[in-house]
Amino acid sequence: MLDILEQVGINNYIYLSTLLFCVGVLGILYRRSTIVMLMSVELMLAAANLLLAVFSVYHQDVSGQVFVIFAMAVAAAEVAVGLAILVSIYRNIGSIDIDKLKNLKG
Amino acid sequence: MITIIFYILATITLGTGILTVLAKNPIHSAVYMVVCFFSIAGHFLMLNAQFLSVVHIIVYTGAIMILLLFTLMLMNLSDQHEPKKKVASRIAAAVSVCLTAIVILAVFLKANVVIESYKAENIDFQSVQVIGQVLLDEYMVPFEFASILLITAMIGAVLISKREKKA
Amino acid sequence: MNIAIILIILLVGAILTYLSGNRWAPKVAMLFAIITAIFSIALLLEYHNTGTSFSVQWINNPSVMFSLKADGLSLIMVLLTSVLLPIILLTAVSHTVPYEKLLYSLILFMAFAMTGVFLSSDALLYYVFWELSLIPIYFIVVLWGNGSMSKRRRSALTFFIYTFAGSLFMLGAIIYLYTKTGSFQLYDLYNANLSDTEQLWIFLAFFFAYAIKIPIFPFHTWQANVYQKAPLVGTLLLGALMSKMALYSALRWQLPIAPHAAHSMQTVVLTLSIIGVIYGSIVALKQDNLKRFFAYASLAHVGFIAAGIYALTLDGLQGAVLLMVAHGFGIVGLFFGSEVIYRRFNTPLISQMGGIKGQAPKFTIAFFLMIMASITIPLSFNFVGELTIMYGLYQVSIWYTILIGTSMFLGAFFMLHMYQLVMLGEVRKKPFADLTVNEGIVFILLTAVLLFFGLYSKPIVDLASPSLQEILMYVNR
Amino acid sequence: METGLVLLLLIFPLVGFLINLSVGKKIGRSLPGIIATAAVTGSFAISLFYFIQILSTGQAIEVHLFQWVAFGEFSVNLAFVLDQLSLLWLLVVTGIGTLIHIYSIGYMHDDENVDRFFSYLNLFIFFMIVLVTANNLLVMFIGWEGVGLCSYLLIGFWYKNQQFNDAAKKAFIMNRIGDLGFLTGVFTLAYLFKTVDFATLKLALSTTTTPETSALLGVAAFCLFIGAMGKSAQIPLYTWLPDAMAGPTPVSALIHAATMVTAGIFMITRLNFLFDLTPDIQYFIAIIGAVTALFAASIGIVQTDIKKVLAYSTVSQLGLMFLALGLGAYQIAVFHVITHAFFKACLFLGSGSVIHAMGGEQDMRKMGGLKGVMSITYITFLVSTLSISGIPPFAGFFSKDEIMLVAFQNSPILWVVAMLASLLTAFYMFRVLYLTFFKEFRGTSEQKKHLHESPSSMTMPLIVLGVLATVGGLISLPFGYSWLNNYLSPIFSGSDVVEAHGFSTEQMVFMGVSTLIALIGMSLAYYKYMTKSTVPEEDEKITGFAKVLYNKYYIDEIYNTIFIKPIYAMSNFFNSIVESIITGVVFGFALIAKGLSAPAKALQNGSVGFYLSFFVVAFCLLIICLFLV
Repeated sequence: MLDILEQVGINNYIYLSTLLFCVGVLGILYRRSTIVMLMSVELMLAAANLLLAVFSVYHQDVSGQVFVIFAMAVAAAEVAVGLAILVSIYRNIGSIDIDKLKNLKG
Repeated sequence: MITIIFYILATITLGTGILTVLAKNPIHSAVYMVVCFFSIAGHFLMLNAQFLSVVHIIVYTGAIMILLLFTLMLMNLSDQHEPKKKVASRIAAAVSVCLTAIVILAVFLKANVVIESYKAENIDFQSVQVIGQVLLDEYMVPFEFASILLITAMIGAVLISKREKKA
Repeated sequence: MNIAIILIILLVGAILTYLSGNRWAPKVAMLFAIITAIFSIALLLEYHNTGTSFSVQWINNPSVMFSLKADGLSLIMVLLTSVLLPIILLTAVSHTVPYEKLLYSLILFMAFAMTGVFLSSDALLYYVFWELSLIPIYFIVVLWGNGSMSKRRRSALTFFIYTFAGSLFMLGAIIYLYTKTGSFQLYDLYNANLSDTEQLWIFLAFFFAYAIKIPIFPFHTWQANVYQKAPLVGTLLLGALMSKMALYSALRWQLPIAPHAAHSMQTVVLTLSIIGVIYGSIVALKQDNLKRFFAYASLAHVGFIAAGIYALTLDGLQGAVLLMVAHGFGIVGLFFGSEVIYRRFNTPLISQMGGIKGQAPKFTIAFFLMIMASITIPLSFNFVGELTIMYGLYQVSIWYTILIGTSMFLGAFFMLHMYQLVMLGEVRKKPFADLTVNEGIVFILLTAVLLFFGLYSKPIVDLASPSLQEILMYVNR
Repeated sequence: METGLVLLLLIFPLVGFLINLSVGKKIGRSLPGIIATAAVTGSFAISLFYFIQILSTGQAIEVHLFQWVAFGEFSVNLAFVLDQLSLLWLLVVTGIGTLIHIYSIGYMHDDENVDRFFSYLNLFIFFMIVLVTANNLLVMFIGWEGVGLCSYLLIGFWYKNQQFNDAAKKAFIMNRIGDLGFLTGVFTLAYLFKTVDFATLKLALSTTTTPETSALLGVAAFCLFIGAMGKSAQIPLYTWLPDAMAGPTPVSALIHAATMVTAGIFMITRLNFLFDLTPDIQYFIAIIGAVTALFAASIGIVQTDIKKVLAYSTVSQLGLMFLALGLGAYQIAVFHVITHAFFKACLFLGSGSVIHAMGGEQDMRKMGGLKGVMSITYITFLVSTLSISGIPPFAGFFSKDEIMLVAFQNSPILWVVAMLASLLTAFYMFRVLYLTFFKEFRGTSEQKKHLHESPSSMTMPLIVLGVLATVGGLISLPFGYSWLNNYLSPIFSGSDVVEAHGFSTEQMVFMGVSTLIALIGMSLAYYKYMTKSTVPEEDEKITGFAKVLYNKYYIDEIYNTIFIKPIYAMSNFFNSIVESIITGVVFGFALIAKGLSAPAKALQNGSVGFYLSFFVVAFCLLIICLFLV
């Protein structure tokens, strides 16, 4: 299946990941539930990963895939810490509504 | 044939992605996300990146997904009705997203990816073996750092979510 | 011997002091202070007119060198710092405070930064040290100061932002000079070939930074508040060393880089300095808080030094250097005197003091000597400095000498006024214990220094003279 | 050897000072006085040794120690010179100093801080020696300021009384105003000639005189004279001296009559070569001197505090000396300094003896009739009064007469003023004498019981000084038989015309007139206070011009209004208004920054959602800028 890019075209992959990325952005801007926002971040990450892998194939260079692995490691860490923070926020103010987190007000 | 599979997969990816974002119940979101990630794993497979595909399933659907679900259930959020944002901010969100999409696509179009020059050379560059070698040879140090990062994240997560003793 | 070693000792000292824990911190700090003093004296013994330097590349692009240079002038300032440091520590050791390890470590760190300022011959390095010295003093004032936390935080923050804002002008000037010359090195900046307009702006930019820190009228308003709120060591570091840092910088950086502007702005800056002298003397009369009083007295004295520097004559510069050292020691004595009283009477208010002479003869002698030095009685070091400055000013104009000379009697007026209220009069009921051994040592050391150089200032003059002549050569080119 | 001995001259009092300062409290009441006296006596002995030496050799001795102050173009050594002038002054200073030290042993015996007193006295002697032996102007300035400092310490010796402290402070500050003048003068000379050595200056002045330098020389001379005004209490800087009487009486005798206040005269005499070149300034000095003499004498006639009278008398006599200086008759001024030192020290010590007997009372209205109880004090006081009034053959007559003569030769107006001053002098001195020693005792009965002649340690110096006040005139007899003029001639660069020997009728007439004037003053006093037995009225009852005189022409009040109050007002103004304005400006910048930040602050509304939208839009814009434009 090495010639997949010849058949599908790298353009389509780019469109796909861009759209997926934008779906993630939409989730972040549209939702108030922090946990869903976190999921959206994961979507964005996945979109980026996908594109990395595609370009890795395109350039026939394994580095891109290695970076996907690293990105996954980072994503895992991020989710773990992010969820921990969410838990602690929930415990403190009883909600994870993003619009209620206004302590940053200057 | 492959093109058709790609389109199907792409539809699933985008569709479940949008459902993830829009589903009212967070649990549903999580489930849609799993489906989405499976489809991405499928993409990886089509690209002949088996290792990535497997890792992706393990990490996202195995680990992250479980974490999310646990948290959701822990907080008992599923039955909580999430209030909608104000109309203005929803419109602003939609506009921003469109803008982002247009901008990024425009960037790619302007960058002018030259698909014709692509030639499959029959070299094995992405089998598990090769990845393993590269990962533990060329990227040895970052790899180790990734493990440190994970440990730190774990400790951090434990520390942060630990209930503070009321003094 | 490598001159960087003094910086290293101080930095290591600061770290070890912090690590040694609250109990041992004063002793460790004192040990390192004495080692520094010994090393700087060793540096002095090694010194042969040319000066020693040390230089390694620090940042490649832009080209910043970690370059240090010790000529006579810097050496005097380093010696002043390193000799005053043990004395300043000695004023503090008998008085326990919370978090001692942090306090002593900050003091050493501050000495480190100031020594860096005195030694560095790279403009950016100099700027880094300059700003670095601001950090410890801020914390010293906030954490160990007098009065309510919110008030002293406010004073300290005012001071921090004010001086920092001034320094930013200087940073701008330094960067501009870099774009002109492509180097931060001292001598490259000296030879920058600037037009008169450029010089004027650079002179002013430097002046803002220095005028605030020295301080020169009307940039002095932070001073009294901070001196009053700061703990003794903070006041001493500020008054004895930090103001000297700015005065030294004016000599080292401002004048030779912008010589034409120095000449064209001379009238303005001299007038401001002299106004500071008279203004400080007069305002001091009305102060009821002893530390505020000395703050204004100090304003008058540093104005005197600044006038010497901006006289742009060899005598003016020489006198300024002499008076810098003299004032460094003198002000320690004065503020320590006020602290000694404060520890016993538990009040900083002059109106609640009096009659100490009858209770504490030794302290009276010590305090009186310090006051005499500060009103420049001949045979005191201050006198030699002020005399030389006044003669330097005379070469500019007799009127400057007469105007600044009014401080001879105005200074005597407010100082003796204070002395009379604080020390003389009927003995109060409140007991006043005489000096302890530690306090006595501080005063004896200070008196010895002030008297020795008052009689024999030749070593300092000989040490400073070549550097000053070089600076003057650049100023008058 | 030479250096060592000269140094010893300085070191004796310094050691005395240090011993008394450090261990004075532990060695008892009497030892401090003995140590101090021994120290001064040592200095006196050395001075005497050199004096005798210079009488035979005529060679001045110079001692250079080390470089003290370095200027760019020249440096100043710590150097001393023992020439005719300084040795003469040394003898007066250490000689009278010794006597007054001895006197103080008795006078201060009961004081709790006697050790401190003697240490200050020794310190004063030290600085005075520095002053008179200085080889250059700056070393002289050490002594000049040093004696001022000691004067401050001693006036405020009884530190528990804040009025005394005020007086001390006033003395110091007024001196300092003069000192500024002194320094400015020194700078002018240094600027012109790149030296402050007396010898070099003299040489330089004699060779180079262009019009520009002579203008500056005038400035220098004027500034130096301001210094002399401060130290020697001349108009307008004289008001500190009467107040300085707050100090213990020996201090008044030593510092404020015999030695320190003559420093101005010494300085001008030392710099005679400079003042000779500036006739305008000389004339100015003469006028100031004459006016001060009359002015102070007129105040003196109504004062009731015995020491105040003597203080104004001192100011008046100093005025006469400046008159002589201004007329170029330096040796006459020196002569009067010496005789004045004798009789004025004697008068002060005598008054001290009286005050001692009266238990601290200084008001003459409460004295009287002491003649019987205190005979030695009375006799010495009488002798000195005769001397100061200028009655022959006492010492004061000779010196005063010479001043009058010179004044008449130069300017009759000045002569008239000086004559008036000396008439008043005779009047108020005899007034003091009559009020104090004659008639009935007017004090309380307790005081009367307490009355006694002072101990021998106090009377002995009185006797010595009384003798000196009698025979002191011998050192400079008129009609050209003056030993002093010959002795001092090396100092005065030969510019003075050597007097012809022999009698002149003019001079004889003059002596007659002077004596007559003195006798008139004396008789007036006798008429008023003996024949009519007037006692000065209570403070409130004094009216008319006498009230103006009694309140010293309200000069203190005027100074207070013109100088002191404005300074305090300025201090208030600066402290409360200017400071807040400047602070306000500084904080104004902060407020402007705060105002500017208000719109920006609205963006920081704390809503993370809002931040995110903003972030996304900004990111898009950034991308557009970077890649799409």
